[in-house]
Amino acid sequence: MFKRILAGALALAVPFAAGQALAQEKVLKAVMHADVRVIDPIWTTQTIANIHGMLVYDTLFGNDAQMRPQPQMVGKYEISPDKLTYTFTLRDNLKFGDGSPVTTKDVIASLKRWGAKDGVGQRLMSYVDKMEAVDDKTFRMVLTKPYGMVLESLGKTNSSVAVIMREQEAKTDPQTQVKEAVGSGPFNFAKDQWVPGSKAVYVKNPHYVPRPGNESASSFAGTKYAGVDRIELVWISDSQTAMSALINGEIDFVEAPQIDFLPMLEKARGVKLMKTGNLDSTVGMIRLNHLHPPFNNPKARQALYHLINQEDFLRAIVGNPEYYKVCHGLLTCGSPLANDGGSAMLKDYNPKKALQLLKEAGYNGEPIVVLQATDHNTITPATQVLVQAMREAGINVDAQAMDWGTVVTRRAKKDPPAQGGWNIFVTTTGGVGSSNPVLHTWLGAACDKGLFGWPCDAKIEELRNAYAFAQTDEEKKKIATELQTRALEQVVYIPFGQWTVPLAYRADRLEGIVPNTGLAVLWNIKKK
Amino acid sequence: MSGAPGPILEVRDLHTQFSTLDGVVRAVDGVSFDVARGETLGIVGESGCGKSVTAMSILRLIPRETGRIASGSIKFEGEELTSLSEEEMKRLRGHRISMIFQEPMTSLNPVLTVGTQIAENVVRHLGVSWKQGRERAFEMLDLVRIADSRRRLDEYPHQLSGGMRQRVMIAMALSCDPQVLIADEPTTALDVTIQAQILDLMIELKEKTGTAIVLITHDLGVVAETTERVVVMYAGRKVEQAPVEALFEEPLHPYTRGLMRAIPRLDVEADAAGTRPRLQEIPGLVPILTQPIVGCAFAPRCSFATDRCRNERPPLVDAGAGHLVACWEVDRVRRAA
Amino acid sequence: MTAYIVRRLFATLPVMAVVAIFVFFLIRFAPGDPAAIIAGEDATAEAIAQVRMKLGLDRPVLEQFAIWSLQLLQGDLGISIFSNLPVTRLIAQRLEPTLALTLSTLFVAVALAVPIGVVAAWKARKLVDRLVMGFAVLGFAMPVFVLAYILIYFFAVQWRLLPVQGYAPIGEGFWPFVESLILPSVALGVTYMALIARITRASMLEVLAQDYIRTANSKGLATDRVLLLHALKNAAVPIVTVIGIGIALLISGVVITETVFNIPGLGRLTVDAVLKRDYPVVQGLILVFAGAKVLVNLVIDISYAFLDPRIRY
Amino acid sequence: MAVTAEDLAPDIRRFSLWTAVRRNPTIAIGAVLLAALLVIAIFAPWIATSDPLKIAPVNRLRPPSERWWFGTDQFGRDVFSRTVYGARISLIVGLSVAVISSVLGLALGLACGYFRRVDGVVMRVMDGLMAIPSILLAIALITLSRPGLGIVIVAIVIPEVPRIVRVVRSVVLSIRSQPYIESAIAGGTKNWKLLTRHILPNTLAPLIVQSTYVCASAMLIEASLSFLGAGVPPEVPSWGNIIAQGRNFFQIAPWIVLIPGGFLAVTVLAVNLLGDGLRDRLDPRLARRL
Repeated sequence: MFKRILAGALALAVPFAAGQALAQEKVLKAVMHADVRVIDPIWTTQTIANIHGMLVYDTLFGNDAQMRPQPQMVGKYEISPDKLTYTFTLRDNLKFGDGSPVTTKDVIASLKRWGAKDGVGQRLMSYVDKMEAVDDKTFRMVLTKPYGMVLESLGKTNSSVAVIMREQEAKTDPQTQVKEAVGSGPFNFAKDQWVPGSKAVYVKNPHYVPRPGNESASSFAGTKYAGVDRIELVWISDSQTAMSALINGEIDFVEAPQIDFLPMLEKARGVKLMKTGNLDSTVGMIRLNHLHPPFNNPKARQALYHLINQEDFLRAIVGNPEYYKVCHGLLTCGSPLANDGGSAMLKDYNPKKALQLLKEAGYNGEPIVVLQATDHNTITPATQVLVQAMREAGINVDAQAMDWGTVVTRRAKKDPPAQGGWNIFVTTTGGVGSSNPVLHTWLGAACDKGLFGWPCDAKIEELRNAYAFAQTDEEKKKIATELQTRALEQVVYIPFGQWTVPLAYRADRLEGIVPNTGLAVLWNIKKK
Repeated sequence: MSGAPGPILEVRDLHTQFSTLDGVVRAVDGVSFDVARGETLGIVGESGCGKSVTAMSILRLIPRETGRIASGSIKFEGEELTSLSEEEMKRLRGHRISMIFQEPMTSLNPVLTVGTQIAENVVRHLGVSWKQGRERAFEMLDLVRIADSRRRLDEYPHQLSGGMRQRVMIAMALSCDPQVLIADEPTTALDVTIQAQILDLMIELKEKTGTAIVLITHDLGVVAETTERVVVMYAGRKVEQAPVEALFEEPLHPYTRGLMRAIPRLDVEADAAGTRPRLQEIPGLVPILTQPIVGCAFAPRCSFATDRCRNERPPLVDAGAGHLVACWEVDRVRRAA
Repeated sequence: MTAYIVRRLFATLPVMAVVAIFVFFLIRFAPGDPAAIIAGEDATAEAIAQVRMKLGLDRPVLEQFAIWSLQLLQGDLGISIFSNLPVTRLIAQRLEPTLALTLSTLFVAVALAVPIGVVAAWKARKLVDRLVMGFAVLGFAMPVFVLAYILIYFFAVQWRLLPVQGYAPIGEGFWPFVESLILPSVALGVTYMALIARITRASMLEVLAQDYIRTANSKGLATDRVLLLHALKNAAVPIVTVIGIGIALLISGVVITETVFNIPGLGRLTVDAVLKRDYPVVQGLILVFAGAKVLVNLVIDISYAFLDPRIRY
Repeated sequence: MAVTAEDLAPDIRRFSLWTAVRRNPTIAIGAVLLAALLVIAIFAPWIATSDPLKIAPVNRLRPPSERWWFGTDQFGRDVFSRTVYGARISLIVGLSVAVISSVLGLALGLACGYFRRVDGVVMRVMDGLMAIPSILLAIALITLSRPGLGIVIVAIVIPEVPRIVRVVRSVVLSIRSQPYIESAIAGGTKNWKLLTRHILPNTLAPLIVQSTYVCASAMLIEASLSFLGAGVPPEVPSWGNIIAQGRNFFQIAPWIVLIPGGFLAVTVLAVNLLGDGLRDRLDPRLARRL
């Protein structure tokens, strides 16, 4: 056994030596909000996997900062007048990191896999009649109905981005992770240097072809290129350590500094903060399990609204009011569709009433299982505030402590809470996705097929569909208001506010950071 | 080396004290004696009487954290030892005054070879090379009649018998030709036949080298056989001093008499621990040395004691022919003989 | 001697066997179905069953144990549930920082603590001694993580003398390597130093009271020779024993130190694996750590023979 | 040296509190500190100035002041009250681990030292357990179950037991080889009588000393486990948890780490001092060795 380990250690020493030889190369050392553990951005919804994905892979379209889809891998495209047939032609000379050309076979296989796994993709695919290759570079997507959000879906910029993989990986069952991460994005994943739990390394992809014309970069749109030779995503779990390392110049970039440290970062020489976009980046959600008592009863779910004082949560998570906003709605406040349909219920903070309503809904003091993450910057304190509020109200809480990774595993269980299932977990989602009724998958109520908690309401799904086909802004707004009202009645989730975290970086070393709300992108960054 | 006549070692009014949680222990309480060149002086007394402390005081080996020489003078070849620096003292120890100890089993370092332990002394004091030191060690082992001495040099103490170890100790102590050898109970831990051999060896080597010996023992038999002059100590004080013949002919202090009566005969078997019975036959307890002793220290155990004995300390007086004794009732004691 | 070493090596086998058995069954008693964890976030029952079959989890426990042991003997520790990489690779990747940290701590702690203990014993009951003993008692009570944060705050954050976090492989240059190890080694080493200084002092005090030290002093030997050769060599066996016992302390401390200083070593791998319930990795790590500890004990045992001529084999 | 207080003055020592303290100041200091902590732990509800669990996000990260003696943490909880309640957890863990592992260790150690057949098997298992670093073993055991005070105690007990077994066993073996025990065995004295009359009393001194060290190390391990996120549930105000949750704010709110950290250090110190003192008193042979 030791021999093997020794051999492994020796093998490891080689890349170290190599690293020294290339000391002149430009290296970007960045600390993201999480560690890269899963290298398949389709298989998981984790944001970090998608940050990884956007380094390695490219997309057909990319939404810009105004959430308008712009072609990315696609050179030109045509939409038939009946809005049923989309014809896409890839840009010339697109190649994967291994040098092999990108063909429509790869594209179609990738879209199929994405469409089978991602909520937005599933919705799109439900209107797709067929996808067929015209030749190696051109393919056609034929719809059954004139679905209005084809390009927006392909260009989505939050979780489970529709990335294009090689066919051999794209053929992997969507429930199984791909084993290799080879894409046509600006960087190659250096899997041999990957130390899970410590760092993931990306090197410039020599085969990458950026969009010509030097289009200005905006969110996922525009010309993307590799600004440095090498990117190391260093994992520092302790946010204070990450901050100190940035101030000390040991790293160049911190994606999500803790808000309490922002004043110190502002003061630090060489360090700058940057807002990632116009919208608040993160939205907090308390998710209830609709499958099991007491929250299989809408009355019981609604009762919890009276327990939630958003200020308490936001203070505990964010602290500084400059960076947070109370939002009594399900569509991101500040976005065009934000409205106050059904909001009244959320504004009545009254713990006594909560317990009373809960009892009326048949709750008899059974333990409520709360999945309590212990290692998450925002979810951990939020859960603690929730548990405390529930206990104070007199609810019997069984708070089960575990790390966030385990919460992610546990929340998928549909078993009753007493048998390894759960009643409540807390999570967050991106502010960009949540501003669109269709992209906002947590708003869905597709029963078993939906996300954890499995809300089940035909009307909600109907309204989301209707939104996708709405033609005018007025119509969209009307549907959005109706949808939010219904979703709040059904309690698909309980919002507890929204906030934004600026990113921090060494302004004396880096330039050209592309802002993108919700999912940090590292292309175009140059090292001075 | 100054060839000045007179004693090689002069101890005057030595007070050595230890501080303990129960107070100050006056282990040596005003002792004086001389050692002449080439002489063998015996110091006898029960355990705890201060004889070992006296020896340690001469070499200034009293542990500094608890004990100190409170007053008095120790002159070696006319030089005052109590005022020497520690470094000067180190140059003296093992070189011009050396010492051997009671427990040959534990007095040699178990993790160093015999050769190293002898040679380091020579190297340290005579400034010779390690090779020469080793050669000297080899000679010394021969001198103390250890068979197969060449091989023994590389052996560890645990590979030697008790008698051999004491021979090694003697070899070590004499390796730099000291003027004074202090032997603290050198034979107590050995069995009877070995004891005699070691004593014979010491006397023989003394004749050869002219080293003066201070032999510290509780064993009057050993004193009688080996020494020329005897100092008897009790409770940190010298109570009697006489040439050996005079002492055995007519002991003048009641304590000395008590000791004489308790001499273990040489044919008595040693007990399990390897030591022969000590002198516990005198009734009563040794006084507590933390309390100031008024009068004669032996008074509580003395059958001759009077009120004067209990209240006034008897001075040392010359009872004739260099026979000193500290007793108010010498005359009565003499008559009782 | 060789025969003795071989014999002792064989004697470690039953210990390692016990560890292996323990580790195997420890994980079998774990709650939750490993297959479900491996299968992923929203796997179907069939998918889970498939994984279970693939991993052999559907077979009788004893058969599983036999298979696992066989793989173990071939140096195969299985595949990590979370990163899908072989456990041996994960461990190999993390070996260098941990070895560097423990060895540097070991070296620094021994190099400092032994002389400190010797001086304390030599100057027993003096100010130096009291300071040393005070340090030893405090050092033993100080939680490693509290000390680590204090060190980081002053040396890295306030005075900017040393890096806040991270590890620089020796391949990236000697000074960065040393720099990255200073604070973690100090934080990790204080408890260890306290332990060694304490035992050195106690052991030296006992030795200094021995007759042979009196003999050495009566020979007028220089103080350093008496302390460092005559006394220390005799005091060495208990000191070395404690240095060995302390290795266990170091291993436990490494888990915390690496977490605080963000060092990508086995300690952090352990914490991550345990919190993520990545059982194959946990199993592998326990085996490796136990193996290391057994090996250290062996080395210590053998070293006795060199320190004390009375010990014979 | 030839002369010591013991030789010269065997029977004049009178007992007095002051001499006892002077003779053995470590026991006194340890005992006083520990007594103070016990009082804090027992009377925590009266000493604490507010509910240790009460979240008040408005008051987060307040420095120590008249209102919050030890400041507040990132949830606005009162660090003073949490620290006071934390004494309970530490002492409960320390004491129960010490007691449980002593009892188990004693039973196993006696059995091993006394019954040859048990010895082989049990000692193999103990060697195996001892080969696993204790924190590692403890976190591995904790992950097998849901975190809770009970499981934390069990997880710390298991790696500590072998240490106690070893101590007890070695004492038993050395006593067993004494001639008077051998003759008692030959004379047909009953096993239980031998155990309770001769062997048990002799094991108590080293056992008590050892268990104080176990107690101290248990408190440190508990804190370490909490620090690593594998200890008692996060809302429980154990010192390790307070430190773990405050560590992220060390640079802006150092009191959250330093104050409970100080309490932990002092408590461990007190127990260690007590152990050292007891060892010097009860087991001089051991005292010389350590």
